[in-house]
Amino acid sequence: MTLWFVRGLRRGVVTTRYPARPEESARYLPTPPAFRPRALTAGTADRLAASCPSGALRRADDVLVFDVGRCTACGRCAAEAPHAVTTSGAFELAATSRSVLVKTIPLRGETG
Amino acid sequence: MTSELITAASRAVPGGVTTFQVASPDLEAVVRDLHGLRLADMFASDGDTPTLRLVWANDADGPQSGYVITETSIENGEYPALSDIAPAAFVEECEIYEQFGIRPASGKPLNRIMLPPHTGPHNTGTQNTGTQNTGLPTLGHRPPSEPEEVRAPHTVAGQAFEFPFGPVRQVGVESLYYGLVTSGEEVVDLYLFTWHKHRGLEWRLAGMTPRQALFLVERAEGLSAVAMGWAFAAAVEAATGTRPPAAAQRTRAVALELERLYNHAAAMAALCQSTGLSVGQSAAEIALERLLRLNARAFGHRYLFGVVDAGGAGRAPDADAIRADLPGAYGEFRRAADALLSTNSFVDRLEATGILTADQAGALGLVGPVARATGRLGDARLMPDGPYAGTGIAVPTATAGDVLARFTVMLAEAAESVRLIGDFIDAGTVTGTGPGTGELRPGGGTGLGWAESPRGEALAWVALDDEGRITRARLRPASARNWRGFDDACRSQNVFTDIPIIEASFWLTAAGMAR
Amino acid sequence: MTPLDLFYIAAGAWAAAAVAGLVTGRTTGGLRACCALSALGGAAAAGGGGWSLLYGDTSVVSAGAATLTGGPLQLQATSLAGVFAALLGVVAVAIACYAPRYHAPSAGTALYLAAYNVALLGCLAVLTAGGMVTFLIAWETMSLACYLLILRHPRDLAVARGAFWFLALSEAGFLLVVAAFVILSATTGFTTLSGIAAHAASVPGGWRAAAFLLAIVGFGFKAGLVPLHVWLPEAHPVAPADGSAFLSGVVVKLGVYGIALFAFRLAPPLGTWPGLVAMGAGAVTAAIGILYAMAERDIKRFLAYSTIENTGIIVTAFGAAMIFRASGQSALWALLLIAGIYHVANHGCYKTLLFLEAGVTEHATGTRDMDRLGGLVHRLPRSAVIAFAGTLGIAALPPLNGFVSEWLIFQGLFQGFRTGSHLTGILIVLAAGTLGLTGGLAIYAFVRGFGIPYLGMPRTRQAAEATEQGQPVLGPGLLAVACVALAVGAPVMLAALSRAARTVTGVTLGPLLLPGNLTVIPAHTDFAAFSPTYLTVFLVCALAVPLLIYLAGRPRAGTERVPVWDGGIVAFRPRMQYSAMTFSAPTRVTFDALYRPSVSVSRPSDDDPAGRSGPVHYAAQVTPVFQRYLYRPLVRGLEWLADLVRPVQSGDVNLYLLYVFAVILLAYLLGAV
Amino acid sequence: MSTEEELRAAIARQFGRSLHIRTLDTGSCAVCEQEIRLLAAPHYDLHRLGFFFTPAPRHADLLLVTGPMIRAFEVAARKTYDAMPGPKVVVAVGACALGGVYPADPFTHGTVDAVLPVDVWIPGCPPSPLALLHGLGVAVGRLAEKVRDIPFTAEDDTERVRGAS
Repeated sequence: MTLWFVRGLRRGVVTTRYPARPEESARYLPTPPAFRPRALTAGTADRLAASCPSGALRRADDVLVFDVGRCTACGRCAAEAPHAVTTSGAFELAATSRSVLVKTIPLRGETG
Repeated sequence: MTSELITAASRAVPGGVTTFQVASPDLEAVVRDLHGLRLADMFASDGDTPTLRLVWANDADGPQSGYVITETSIENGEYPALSDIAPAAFVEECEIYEQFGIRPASGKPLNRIMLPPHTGPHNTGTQNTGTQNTGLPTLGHRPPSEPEEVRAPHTVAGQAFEFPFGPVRQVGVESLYYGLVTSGEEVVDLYLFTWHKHRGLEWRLAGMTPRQALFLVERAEGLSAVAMGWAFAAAVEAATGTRPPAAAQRTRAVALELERLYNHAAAMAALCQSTGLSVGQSAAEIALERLLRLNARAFGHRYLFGVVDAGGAGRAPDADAIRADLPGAYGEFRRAADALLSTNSFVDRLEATGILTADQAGALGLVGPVARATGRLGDARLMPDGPYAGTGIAVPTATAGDVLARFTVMLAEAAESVRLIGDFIDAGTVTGTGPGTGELRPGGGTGLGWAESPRGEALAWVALDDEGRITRARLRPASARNWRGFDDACRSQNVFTDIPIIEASFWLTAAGMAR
Repeated sequence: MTPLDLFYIAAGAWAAAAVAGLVTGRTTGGLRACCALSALGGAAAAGGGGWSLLYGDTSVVSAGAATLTGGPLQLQATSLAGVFAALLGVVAVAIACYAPRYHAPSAGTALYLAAYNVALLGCLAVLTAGGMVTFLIAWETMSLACYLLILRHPRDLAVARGAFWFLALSEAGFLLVVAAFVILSATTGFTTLSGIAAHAASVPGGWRAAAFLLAIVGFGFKAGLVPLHVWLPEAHPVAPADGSAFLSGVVVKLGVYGIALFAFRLAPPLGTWPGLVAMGAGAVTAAIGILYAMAERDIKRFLAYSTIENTGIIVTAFGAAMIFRASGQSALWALLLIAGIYHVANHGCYKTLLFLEAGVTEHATGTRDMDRLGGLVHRLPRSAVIAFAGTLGIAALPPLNGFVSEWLIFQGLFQGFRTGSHLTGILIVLAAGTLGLTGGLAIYAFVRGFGIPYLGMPRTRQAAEATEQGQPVLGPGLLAVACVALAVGAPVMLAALSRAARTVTGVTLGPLLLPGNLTVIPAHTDFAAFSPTYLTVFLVCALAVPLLIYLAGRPRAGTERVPVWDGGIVAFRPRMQYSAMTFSAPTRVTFDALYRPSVSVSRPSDDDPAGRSGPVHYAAQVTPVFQRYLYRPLVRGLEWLADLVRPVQSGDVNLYLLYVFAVILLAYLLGAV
Repeated sequence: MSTEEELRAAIARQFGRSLHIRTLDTGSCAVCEQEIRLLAAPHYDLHRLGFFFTPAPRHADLLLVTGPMIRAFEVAARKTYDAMPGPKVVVAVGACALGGVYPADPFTHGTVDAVLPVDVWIPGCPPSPLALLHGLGVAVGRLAEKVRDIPFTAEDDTERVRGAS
């Protein structure tokens, strides 16, 4: 056991300070997409919705409804329309009510 | 006929797969002759007459390695009892009966594998009634079964009693039911139910496009997402005749080896936990976390979801990140392993625990480190026509067949993985999008795909219709194979406290078994 | 008016009951009448026994007409036999209350009841025999009657075998007993027991020791001393419940009585070593008895082995008493004698009770196999309560009676150092240690013996559908009351016993044992003391305290009832609870040298992976070592011998005439010499 | 303040300092379990925050539920929840549990809240240990819930979009 004791001392502390301090490694976590309303047209929205494997995206006539809860951050929407989609970088997504997780994104893109 | 099969089995084939039509009557003879090979999988697909497919693997380190598929169409709902010749077939016989209602000719009672006894408010992990009152869809015809025909795997008779364990077990592990049959002192028998986790994946995949399917296939067994996804993608590519670009293949390989690394680190942590060595667990978990962060940095996902894409690679590795972080992360792994191997109290618990013999492993068709620890050479990376072809990969094996042997095999594999990752990165990989990703060629067909997951060979078989939609997909993660060796390993000693250690050394998932 | 008169009444009642049973046993009314008579006899016998404790020994009276031997019966009521007689009476009453509901009226029942009452008569005669011939006749009568009552269903091979084991061993024992008596009467020249007792001191010690050894072996066959015990586990299960209750409750005790008779009345003064022999035999018997009980699934075999254990405890006490007597520690001698006799009474009560309840269980469920029972406490609540009382008693847990007698025995043994000799002291303490092990195992065994059949879930449909309708309760209930009385009334009982023991020991232990205020002291005030009565009262109160707290606190504490956490399976299955054999597995493994367990695990096929198709059958059998390695060779040898002498038996009349001639000639020659 | 806020305040009072966690797998792919195990690993060490894992629901205050709630597992899930003493918090973990992977069909309920009363939802496939830590903090009312104010629109878009709630 002394072996482990010495190992531990030499290893030092690796524990994160989160939530007191921000955690550096969070930068690399996959995060849900963020959308550029100006780049979103109805057609784009439909393509995004079709590309989403988890049904997190759907278009209700003039808005894109984004259910963060169902999003798996797979990045397929970003691959589908890189100009309209980037990553939000938000990983603190816990919600105390389900409806909070459903976002509506306006479609501001110039159609046609 | 059969002699032809043997020659085919021992001949290098482009693509590594040879398929034969076998008439139902002489299936038994064929199975006898192919018994030298490993029965890798067995499944049925529905049609006007259901078709039974047996996948045989020729485990060899050389050009003659490959797979042989025999196709047999079942007319009268019965086929020769294969599990009497090849015991490895038993689980699949049961599964096929549940799903298609066709059964081996011998009236031997079959177990319940996938479908729960019955859904609804009174479902239990242990009681048993016929399949016909599970309100669940099946892949083929509902079996015409009376309740007593599909029976609970074990009923305890005589003076032993069953120690019920699960399905809700200790913290942070999957739901799984053990029936530990004991006489009070010795482990008479041990069996498990996984139907609490059956998500009907093969049923869901029917009608999907390969890309949609991949999303679920990766989640069949999340801890081997890359391997399962790659096997499935390879099957689709074989079905459509797509040749994925070599760079994409290397990307997959890098992800696969990273997956192997973090799984072996997790297995090491689990071994320490099961032996009560918290300090070792912490050391292993430090390595594990660093490997997962490496995954996130390199591929954008801690568990490498979405790396494999049908026809190519969905994500590209950040080669610089890997070059930067892999040595450090693997250093943690290596140091923890060395410290463990020099901790006698730990090694003693592993030695001569949960022994499996090579014969058992062969009879049960076990794969992966579990089989290699018994001295069997079986590794899907040795199969032809992969990115590993030129790498001169070394497959470590051991002979003891106990937990320690599995552990040492895992450590050796980890070292080999690091070397391979280096080679592949230097050879060059590709980004997820743009040229070189590879696109799926249109059209249909059937194909077999494989990849060596951390737990062992993962297999997938798909049949696509002309629009390229899936008509039948068969997923066989390594977990679906290796659980069947678990009770034999547990019965090899009669110490209850060894069972968690053995489970950790198998490092399987209930999700993969249940799908 | 002496206790004998009460015994005459009892004898008359039982004789009448025997006849009545034979004649009217086919009808329910007749059955009732017979049992009523039997109960009356029991009451009289109990009264007589109790009285003779205080009365002392009566003079030997000759009663009855000429017997086979030409002489009249010689009868005497002694204090030593008093306890046994009282026990006989109580058991007889309890069984009489039990039998009418247990037996269906039939021809077989009629025969059975006749045999049973004759057996009662025989037992009474044994206990009141004043002469050796009378004793032997009574003993043989009892044995044969018992053989008949075991043979209730003679067509059944198992029954026949069990009965034959009993008969063979008791006959073997009988011969040795005869030899023992002959030695003493020949050397003393007396045939009355009192005469022998009075003049035994003049006989050379070797003869007396020989007589004692013959007696302990001879009576040991009846009492069930290892390795002479094999008939108990064979005969008890096959006899009717009340029959086996009678065997364990009384007949076995008569063997103990015989040993006591020789040890304390006829053979003494004896040296130390016969006492050591007796003590050793007792300790070994106790340990082996309980160990085999642990491995039994059949309730009645289990109880039979437990009877062997208790015999061992009693004989250990007697042996120690002999040692103390030889070393002049008369107080401890009297103490252990009393304690042993007390244990006789206790064991007679709760073992009878447990056998009767075993009969109830068998009637209600149709099986005696613990692993096919379970949950009976919900189906047979009254029986469960009664059986629990008996279990507490036999497990020697306070506040019941078993505790008192075993406490006294232990206290006596722990004072082995007072013998003066180190060796004997150590040996006595060793015996105490063995009894300690036995006591611990006994608790373990009876947790199992009560828990497996009565608690948990029913393991079979029969167990689930068991009903208490029409099951006898009064008889066992009576015995449960007796058990409690023997615990609470311990001081009274001990006072009576110490007075009775005076007739044998000559010391008045009363003040030493009972300094008043219901406290018991094991003969030496500096050693230990306790009060069974106060203990009982205290324990009952202590039990009441949490109950009161609960009742007081219940309204305020808001309780939420949720099912037991079971890991998420919907329902426990009966197969998920400890079975009798798995519960005792640790013992089986620890003592496998003694058990020689044979384990068999059978699967439909050993190469079906991921679950054998079909049930996995596990069975563990325990080899009855003595039957196999001692008796089987013995029987073989006898058969071989028989083959040798067969030619003599040719069937030729002339040859037989030649034999006669030769014998007469031999006799003349001897006479001439 | 609304009853929900009162409830949150009560939970914060009850569990603010120390809380015991029981996990429940209702059909996950084993990855969420791995992340939950890592919560106790040196890098995250949830014990420093007063959280502890307990195998017995009897001692648990909070239930971490992963997976799409397989119908065959429903009874076990209910029994686990019933076995917990009140007040208790249920946290649905991962996209499966929130309905992202499996629809409601003969095999699965699709979401956890179809069977258990969920108090906190943690998205992610899998939610990283950091996300889980944050979720646990939110569950006991120690950390503020952030997602309410995240619009999930890119920064270049000046005009903020109100959340649906």
